[in-house]
Amino acid sequence: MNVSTILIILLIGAFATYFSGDKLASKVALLFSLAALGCSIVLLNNYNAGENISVINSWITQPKISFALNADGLGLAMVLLTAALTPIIIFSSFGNEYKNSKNFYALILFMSFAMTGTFLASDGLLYYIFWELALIPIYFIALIWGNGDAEERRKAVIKFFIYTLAGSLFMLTAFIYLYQKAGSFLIEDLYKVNLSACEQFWIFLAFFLAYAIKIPIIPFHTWQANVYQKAPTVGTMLLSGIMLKMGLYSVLRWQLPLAPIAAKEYMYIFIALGIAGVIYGSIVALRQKDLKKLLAYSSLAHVGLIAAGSYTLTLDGFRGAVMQMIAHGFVVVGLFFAAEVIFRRYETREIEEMGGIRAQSPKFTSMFLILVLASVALPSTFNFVGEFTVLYSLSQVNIWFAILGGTTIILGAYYMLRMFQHVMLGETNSKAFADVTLNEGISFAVIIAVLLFFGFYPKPITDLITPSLENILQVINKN
Amino acid sequence: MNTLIAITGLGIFCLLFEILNLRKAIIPITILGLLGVLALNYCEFGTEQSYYNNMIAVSKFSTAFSSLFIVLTIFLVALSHNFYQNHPTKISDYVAIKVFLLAGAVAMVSFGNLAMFFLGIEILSIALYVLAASDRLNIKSNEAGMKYFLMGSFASGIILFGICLIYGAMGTFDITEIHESALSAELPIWFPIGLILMIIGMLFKVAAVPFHFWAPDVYEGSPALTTALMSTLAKVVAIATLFKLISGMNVIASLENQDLLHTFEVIVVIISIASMSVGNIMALRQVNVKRMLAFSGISHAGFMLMTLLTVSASAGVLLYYTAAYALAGIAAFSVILYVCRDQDNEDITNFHGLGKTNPLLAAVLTASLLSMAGIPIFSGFFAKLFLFNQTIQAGYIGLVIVAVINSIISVGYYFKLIIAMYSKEPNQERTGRPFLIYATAVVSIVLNIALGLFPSLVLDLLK
Amino acid sequence: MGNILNQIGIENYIFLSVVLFCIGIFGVLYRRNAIIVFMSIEIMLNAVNLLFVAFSTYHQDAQGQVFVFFSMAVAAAEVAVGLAILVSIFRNIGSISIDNLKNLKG
Amino acid sequence: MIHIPDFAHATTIQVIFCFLAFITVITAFLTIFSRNPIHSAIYLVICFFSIAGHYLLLNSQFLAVVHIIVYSGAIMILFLFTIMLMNLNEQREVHRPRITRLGAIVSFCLILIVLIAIFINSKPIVGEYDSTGEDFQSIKVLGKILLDEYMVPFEFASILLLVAMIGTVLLSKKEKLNK
Amino acid sequence: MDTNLALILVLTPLLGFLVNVFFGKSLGKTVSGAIGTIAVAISFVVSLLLFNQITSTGKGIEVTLFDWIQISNLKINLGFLLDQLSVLWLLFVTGIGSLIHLYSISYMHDDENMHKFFAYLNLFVFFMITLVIGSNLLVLFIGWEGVGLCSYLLIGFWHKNQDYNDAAKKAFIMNRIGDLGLLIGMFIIGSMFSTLDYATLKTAIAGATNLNLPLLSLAALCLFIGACGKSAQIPLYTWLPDAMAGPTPVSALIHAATMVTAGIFMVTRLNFVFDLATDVQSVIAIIGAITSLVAATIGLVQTDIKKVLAYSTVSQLGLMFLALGFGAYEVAVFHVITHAFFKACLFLGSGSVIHGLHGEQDMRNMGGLRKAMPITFWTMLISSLAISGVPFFSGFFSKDEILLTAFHHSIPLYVVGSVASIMTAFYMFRLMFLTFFKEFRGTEEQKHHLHESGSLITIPLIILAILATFGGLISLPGNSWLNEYLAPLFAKATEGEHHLGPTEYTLMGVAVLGGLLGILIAYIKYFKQDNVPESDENITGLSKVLYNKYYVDEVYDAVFVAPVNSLSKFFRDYIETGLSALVFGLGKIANEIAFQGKKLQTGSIGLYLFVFVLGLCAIVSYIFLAQ
Repeated sequence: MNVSTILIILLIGAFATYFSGDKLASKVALLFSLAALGCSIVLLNNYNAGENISVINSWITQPKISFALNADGLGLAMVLLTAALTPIIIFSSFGNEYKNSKNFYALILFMSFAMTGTFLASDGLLYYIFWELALIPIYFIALIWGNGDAEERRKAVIKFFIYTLAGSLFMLTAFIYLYQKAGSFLIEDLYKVNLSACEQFWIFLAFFLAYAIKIPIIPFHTWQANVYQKAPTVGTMLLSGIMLKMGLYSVLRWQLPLAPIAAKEYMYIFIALGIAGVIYGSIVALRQKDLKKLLAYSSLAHVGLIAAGSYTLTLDGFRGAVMQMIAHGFVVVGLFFAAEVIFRRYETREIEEMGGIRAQSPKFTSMFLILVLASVALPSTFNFVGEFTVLYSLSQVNIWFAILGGTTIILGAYYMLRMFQHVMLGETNSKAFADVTLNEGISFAVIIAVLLFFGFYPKPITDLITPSLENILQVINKN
Repeated sequence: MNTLIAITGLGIFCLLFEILNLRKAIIPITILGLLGVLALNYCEFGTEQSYYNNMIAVSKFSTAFSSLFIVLTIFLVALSHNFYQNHPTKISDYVAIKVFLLAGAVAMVSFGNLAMFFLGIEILSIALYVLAASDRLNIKSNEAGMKYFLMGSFASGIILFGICLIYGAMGTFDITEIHESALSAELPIWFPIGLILMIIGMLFKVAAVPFHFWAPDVYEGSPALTTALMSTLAKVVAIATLFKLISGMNVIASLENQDLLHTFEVIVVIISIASMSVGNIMALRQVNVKRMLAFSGISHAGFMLMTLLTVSASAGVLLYYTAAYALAGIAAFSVILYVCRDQDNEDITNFHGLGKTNPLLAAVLTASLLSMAGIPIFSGFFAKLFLFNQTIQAGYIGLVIVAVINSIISVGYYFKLIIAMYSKEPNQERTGRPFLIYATAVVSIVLNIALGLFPSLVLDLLK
Repeated sequence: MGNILNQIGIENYIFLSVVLFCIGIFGVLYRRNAIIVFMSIEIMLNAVNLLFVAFSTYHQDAQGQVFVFFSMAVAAAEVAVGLAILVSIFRNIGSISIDNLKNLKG
Repeated sequence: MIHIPDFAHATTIQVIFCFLAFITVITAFLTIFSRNPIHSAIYLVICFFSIAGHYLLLNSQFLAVVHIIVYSGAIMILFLFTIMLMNLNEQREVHRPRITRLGAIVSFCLILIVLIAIFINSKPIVGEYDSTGEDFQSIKVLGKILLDEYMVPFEFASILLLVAMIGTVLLSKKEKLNK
Repeated sequence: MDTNLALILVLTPLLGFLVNVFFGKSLGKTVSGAIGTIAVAISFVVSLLLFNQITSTGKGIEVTLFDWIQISNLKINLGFLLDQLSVLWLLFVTGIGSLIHLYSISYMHDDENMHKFFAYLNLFVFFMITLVIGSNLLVLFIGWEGVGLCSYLLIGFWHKNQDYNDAAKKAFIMNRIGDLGLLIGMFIIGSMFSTLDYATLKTAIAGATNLNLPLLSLAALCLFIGACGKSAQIPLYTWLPDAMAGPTPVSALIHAATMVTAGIFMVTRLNFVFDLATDVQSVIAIIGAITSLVAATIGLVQTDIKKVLAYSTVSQLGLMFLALGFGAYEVAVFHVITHAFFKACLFLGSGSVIHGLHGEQDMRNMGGLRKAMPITFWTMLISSLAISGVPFFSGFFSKDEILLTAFHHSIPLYVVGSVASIMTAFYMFRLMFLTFFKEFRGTEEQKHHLHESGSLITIPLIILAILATFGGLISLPGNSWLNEYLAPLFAKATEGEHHLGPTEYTLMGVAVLGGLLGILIAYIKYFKQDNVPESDENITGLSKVLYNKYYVDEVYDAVFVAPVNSLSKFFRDYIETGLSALVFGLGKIANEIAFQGKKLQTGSIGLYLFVFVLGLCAIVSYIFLAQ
C-alpha cells in the first residue's frame, strides 16, 4: 500500500459519486472521503513504522517527467488535513439541497483528489498538474452553485481563475527553466541544481507570484473576498480550508529550497509583506458587512502570518507555519460552516440583519464562540500553538516583526469579537433560530475536538513534521 | 506513397458511389476506407523511402503527420453526415473534395519535390475555396469564399515566386538536392529570398500576423464544417508543411551560412509574439464563436511558430501540439455544429444553458476549451509545456514569458463560453442526439485526454 | 547555338519578372472589380512563369519548364473555381465589386 | 548592377527583348487601368502574347504554344464569357476611394523598390552563361521529363483539376430542394 | 501523589464547568450552583493540603505532565509549580472563590442562565489556578488568556444588552494589548535564556555572566505591559470600570480579588528578572503611583456604587505596583491578600445592596439602608475601614508598608501614594454615607421591598469581613510571617523588612491621620451637610472632568479606535476597490485594445492585402536590406 491509494480512492469516489445519481451522491461522496481518511491514517501508521510508502514511476521520457509521489511528514500532515476536512465539508453540506448534486459532490471529491496530489507530488510537473487541476472543480463549484448576483459572480469567479492561473503559469515557466538545469523534474534533482543569485531571484519571484496569489498575500488578494462571498459555502471551505494551504505548503516545499539564496536575500521583504497582510486584513475585516467577506479577510490576515513564518527560514517558523496551517484549516472551515448555519435559518449573510441569536441557540453559540476564540488563537487551542511558534520565530528574526505581527492578537480579537457581538448577541432576534441539528453539531464537534486536542497535545504533529522540515532547512542551508 | 494513392482512389470511389446511387453508403465506406488508409499508413511508419524519383519521400515525419491528417479527416467526414443532411445530392461531392483535400495534405508533408508541394498546397487551397463558398445561396459564405480565394491565390503567387527563385538558385526542385547544396558558399541571394517568400506564403496559410486578416472573416462566413476543417486540418497541414520546408531544405544552416539566421529568428519571434497577442486580444471581444476560434487559431499559430526556432529538435513537439490542438478543435466544433445547426449565426448566446440541456456536449466543449487554454491533463497543457521547454532550452525565455502571458489572456475568452454554457439559462430547445456528432465529440476529446495522460506515445514518435 | 542569356542577362529577366509581378500585386490592390483582380493574379503567375523559363535556360534544365505546365494547370483551376465563386456572388448580390464584400468584419 | 543595354550596339535579340518587355509591362498596366473590363481582357491577351514572345525568344517554342493555348485560348475565353455573362461595362465599376488608390500605389512602389533593391544588392552573375549545347527543351525532352520523372506530379495535377471541376460544379449546381 | 493532587486541584473546577455546561440546564439551578461551589471548595481543600505540605517541607512541588510546544531552542512543558507563592495565591483564589460561589447561588437565583454562570465561574477558577500554578510562562499564559476569556464571558453575561457586550469586548481587547506585551517579553526571555521555565530561568539568570541588560530590561518592560493590561494600570486601565457591567459576584471575584492581581503575581513570580531591570522598576513605581492617584480622583465623584469600587480597585492595584516598583514584592503580595478580602467583601456588599434594590446601582438613589440591611452595612463598614487604613484593620498594615517602602525610596511617590490613600478614605466613606445613612432616596416601590439578603449572601460577607479585619496579622510590622514564608522566592534580600524606628512610627501616624482626614471630610460633606451628588447634567468644572474620567475613554476612542475604524472604511472603500480595479483594469485594457482592434478588421480585402504586402516588404527588407 502506498500513497497513490488515497488518490485512487478519491478519484474512483469522484466517478462513483457521479454515477450514483443525485439522491445517493452525498452519501457516496462521504463514504469515499471517509475511506480516504481511513487510508491516510493507515498510511500514517505505516510511515511511522518506517515503511516506504512513496511511489515513483517514469511517465514521460522526454522531457523526463515521473509519476512520483513522496510522502514525508510534511506531505502526510497536509494530506491528513485534506483527508480530514473533506468528509467534514461534505458532511456539513448535508443540510443543503444542491441541484445536480452528483456533479457537485463529484467535483468536491475531484478537488480533494487534486489537492491531495499536490501535497504528495514530488515531481515538479506532476505537482504543477495537480495544482492546476485543483483549480477547475472550484471554478465550477463557485460558478454553478454559488450565490449572489449571477453577473457579479461570473466576474468574481473568472477573475479568480485567471488570476490564479496567471500566477501558476509563471511558476510553470520557472519549473521549465529549472528543468533545463537539472534535466529532471524530480524534486531531489531540482534541489541539487546550483543557480546563480540572479537566476534564483527570478525563480523565486515566479514562484512567489503563483503562491502570493493563491495564499493570498497582499496586494494579490483582491480575488479572495469576492470569491469567498460568492462561492457556495462548501466551496469557500474547500478554498480557505485546504486550497490556501496548497500555496503555503508549496512555499515550504518548493519555493524556499529551490531558491535559497534569493530566499535569504529578500527574506525581510517577504516577511514584511506577510505581516502587512496581517495588519491590512485585520483592519479591512473590521468594517465588513458581509459575514463571509469578513471571514475572508480574517483568513487573509492569518495566512499572512503563516507566510511570514515560512519566510523566516527557521525551523520554528516552518513548524509554526505548518501547525498554523492545519489549525487555520479547521477553524476556518468551522467558521464558514457557522456562517452557513446562520444562512440556512436567516437566508442572509449581512451582519446587520443578524443578532440576538444567542438566546435562542445556546449550543450553536457555544460552538461558534469556541471557533471564534480558536481563530483569535486563545491558548489551549491549536491555533495558539501555531501562532505562538510563528511569532516566536519572527521575534528571532527581528523583534519588530513579532510586535507588528503580534497585533493580530489584538486586531483579530477586535474584529472577531465585534462580529460575534453583532451576529450572535444583543436583543433576541424576532426571527426564530433553531438550534443546531445533530448533523451540524457533529461537524462542529469534530472540528472543535481536533482543535482542543492538538491545542494541548501538539506533539504528534510536531513529531510528524519536524524531520521533513529539517530536511528542507538543510537543503536551504546547503551552501 | 501508398497512402497517397489509396486516398486518391478513395476519393474517386466516393464519386463513383454517387453514380452507382449508393449515396447512403458514402460516409460509412469513406470512414472505413480512411481507417484502412490509416492502417496502411501505419504500416509505412518507420520506413525511410522515396518514390518516383524522390517525388514522394516517406519518412517518420510524413507518416506521423499523415496519420494525424487522416484521423482528422475521419472526424470531419463523420460530422458531414449531419451537416449535409439537407443537401443529399451533393454529399458525394463534399466528401470527395474532403478526401482529395486530404490527398493534397498528405502530399504536402511527404513531398520530395517542390512540384508536389506546390500541387499539394493548391489542391488543398482550391478545395478550401470551394468548401468555403459551398453554401452558395448564403452571401456570407460567398464572401468568405471570395475573400479566401483572392487572398489565397495571391499567397499562392508569392509561394510560386519563391519556388521560382529557389529553382533559379539551385537549378532543381528536388528537396534532397536542395538540402545538400543549401550549404554551398556559391549560392546566389535568390535562394534566401525565395525561401523567405515561400515562408511568407505559408505564414499566410497558417494565418500568422500580419497575414492573418482573412482568417476571422473566412472562418465566420464559411459553413461551420468548413470552418472546422480550416481551423483544424488546414492549419495543422500548413504549419507542418512550413516546418517540413524549413527542415527539409536545410534553411537554418543555410541562413546561418549567410549570416541571416539571427534576423530570421528575430522575425520568427516577432511574428510568433504578434500572432499570439493579436489572436488572443482580438478574440476577447468576439461574440461569434467561430470568429473567436479563428482568433484563437491565430494565437495557436503563434505558439506553433515557436517550434521554428528549434527546428532540429522540435518535430515531435510540433506533432504533439498540432494533434492536441486539432483534436480539441474537432471536439469543440462538433459541439458548435450541434448547437448551431438550426441557427443562422454562431453567437455565444446560442450556447446559453448547454450545460443543462446537453451536459455531455457541454462537458466536451469545456474540456476542449480547457485543452486549448492549456489546463493540465488535457493534452493542450502538455503541448504548451513541451513547447515552452523546447523554447527555453533554446534560450528564448522572453518569448516564453510572452507566451505565458498570452495563455493567461486566452483563458478570458475560452471561459466566456464556458460561463455561457453553465451559468446562463437555456434559451432554446435542443432536441435530437445525433449519434455521429456525439461520437465524434466524445472520441476526439477522449483521444485528447489520452494524449495528455500518455504524451510519450506521440512525442517520442519522431525521435 | 549560344545561350541567349549571354545577350540579355538573367538579371534583366528577373527585373522584368519582378516588375510584372509587382504590377500584378498593384492590380490586385488597385482594382475593385473582381474580374480585373483575377486578371492581375494571372499577371503575377505569368511573371513567375516567365522567370521559370528564364531560369530554365539559365540552368539549361527542362524542369523549370515542366513546372510551368503545373503552374498553368493551377492557374486554370484557380480561375475556374474563382469564376464559379464570382458567378454565385453575382447571382446573389448583383455586383462583382469586392468592396461590396464587407459583411464579415470586426 | 543593372546592366544598361547599350542601345547603339544592341543586338537584335536585345532589341526584341526590350520591345517585348515594353509591350508586356505596358499592356499589363493597361489591363489594370482600363475602365472597361473587355478592354482589360484584350490588353491581357496582348500581354500574354508578348510573354509567349519571350518564351520564343528563350527558344522554348512548345511552351510558348501551350501558353497561348492555355492562357489566351482557355483562361481568357473563360474571362470573357464571364464578363459577357454578367454584362459588365464601365458603369458597373464603383468609384474607388482615393485612400485605396493611394494605398495601392504606395504598396506597389514599396514592394517594387524593395525587391529591385534586393536583387541589385545581390552579387551579379559574372562570366559566361554556359551552354551545354544539349537539347533540353524540345518537346521530346519535355515529354520525357514530364511523363517520366514528373509522372507523379503530372498525375497529381489531374486531381487538382478534378477537384476544381467538382468544385465548380458544386458551386453552380442547382439542388432539387424537395427530394 | 503530588501529580494527582495537582490534577485534582486543577481539574475539579474544569469538571464542574463541564458538568454545568452539558447538564446544568437539566440539573436545576440549585444543584448546578452547588456543583460549582463544591468543585471550587474541593480545590480549596486541596490547596490547604498543599499549603500544609509546603509549610512543613519548605520546598516547592514541581509537576510535569507532558511536552507541550517544541521550539528549536526551548522546550515547553505542560507542568505545574506549586511553591510558596502559588499556594498562597491558590488559597485566596479558591477560598474567596468558594465564598463567592456560595454567594452567587443566592444572588443569581433569578437568572435563567444560572447554570451557565456557574459554568463560567468554574472555568474561571480553572484558568486562574492554571495561571497561578503553571511552571512556566506559557502555562501562565494559558491561564492568563483563559481568565481574560472568562472575564469576557461574565462581563457580557447579560448578553442581550449590547452595552454590556461592548464592555466585555473592551475588556478582552485591552487585555489582549497587554498580552501582546507579555508575549513579546516571553519571546525575548526565551531567546535570551532558551527557557520559559521559572526555575530554570532563575538559575540561568543567577548563573549568567554577561547579561544583555538592556534587552532584559526591554523584556521586563514588555512583561510589565502585560501586567498593565491584566491589572488595569495606566494606560490600559479603562476596561476595569466598564467591566462592572457583569454580575456583582463576578466583579468581586474577577475584577477585585483574583484576576486583576495576576499582573502582580506575574511580576512577583519573575522578581529575579525585574530586580535586574532597575529602570523598569522605576517605571513600574511611577505608573503605579500615577494610576493610584488618577483612579482615586476619578473615584471621588462617581455615583455608581460599583464604579466607585472599581476605581478604588484600580487605585489599590496602583499602590501594589508602587510597591513592586521598589522591589518590595512581599509588601505587594501582602496588600493583594488584604485587598482581596476587603474588596471582595465590599463588592459582595454592594451586590447585596443592588440585589436588595433590584438592580439599582446609582448611589444618588440610595441612602438609609443601614437599618434595612444591617449585616451588609456592618461588613461593608469594616471593609471600608480596612481599605481606608484605619489602624488594626488589615488594610492598615499592608497600605502602611507600601507607603513606608515608598518613603524610603522616593518622597514624591510617597506623597502621591499618601494623597491617593486619603482620597480612598474619602470616597469609601462617601459611598458608605450615601448608601447607608440618611433617608432612602429611591422609589417607593424599592423602599417597600427593602430587605436584608439571605444567609447565602450574608455568610460570605461575614467571613470576608472577619478576614478583612484580621488579615493583617499575617504580616505584622517587625514580625512578618508572610515575609518569612515568601523569603525563598526572592533573589534579593527582602525589602519589606523595615526596622521600626521613629520615622516609621511617624509615617504610620501620618497615614492614619490622613485616612481619618478623608473620612472626616466625607462625613462633613455627605453626612453633616447632607450633600447628594448632582445629577449628570448639572455637574460642572473639575468634577465634570473627573466624573467623565478625564475623558480618557473619549481620547482613546478618538486616538485609537476611530482612526482604526476609519482606516478600515478607507481600506474597504478605496484601497480594496482600487486594487480590484487595478486587476480588472488589466482586463479592461485588453478589452479596449480588442475593441479598437476590431475596427482594424474592416472586412475590406484591399486593406488586408495592403497589410499583407506591407508585412512582406517589412520582413524582406529587414532580412535583406537592414544589414
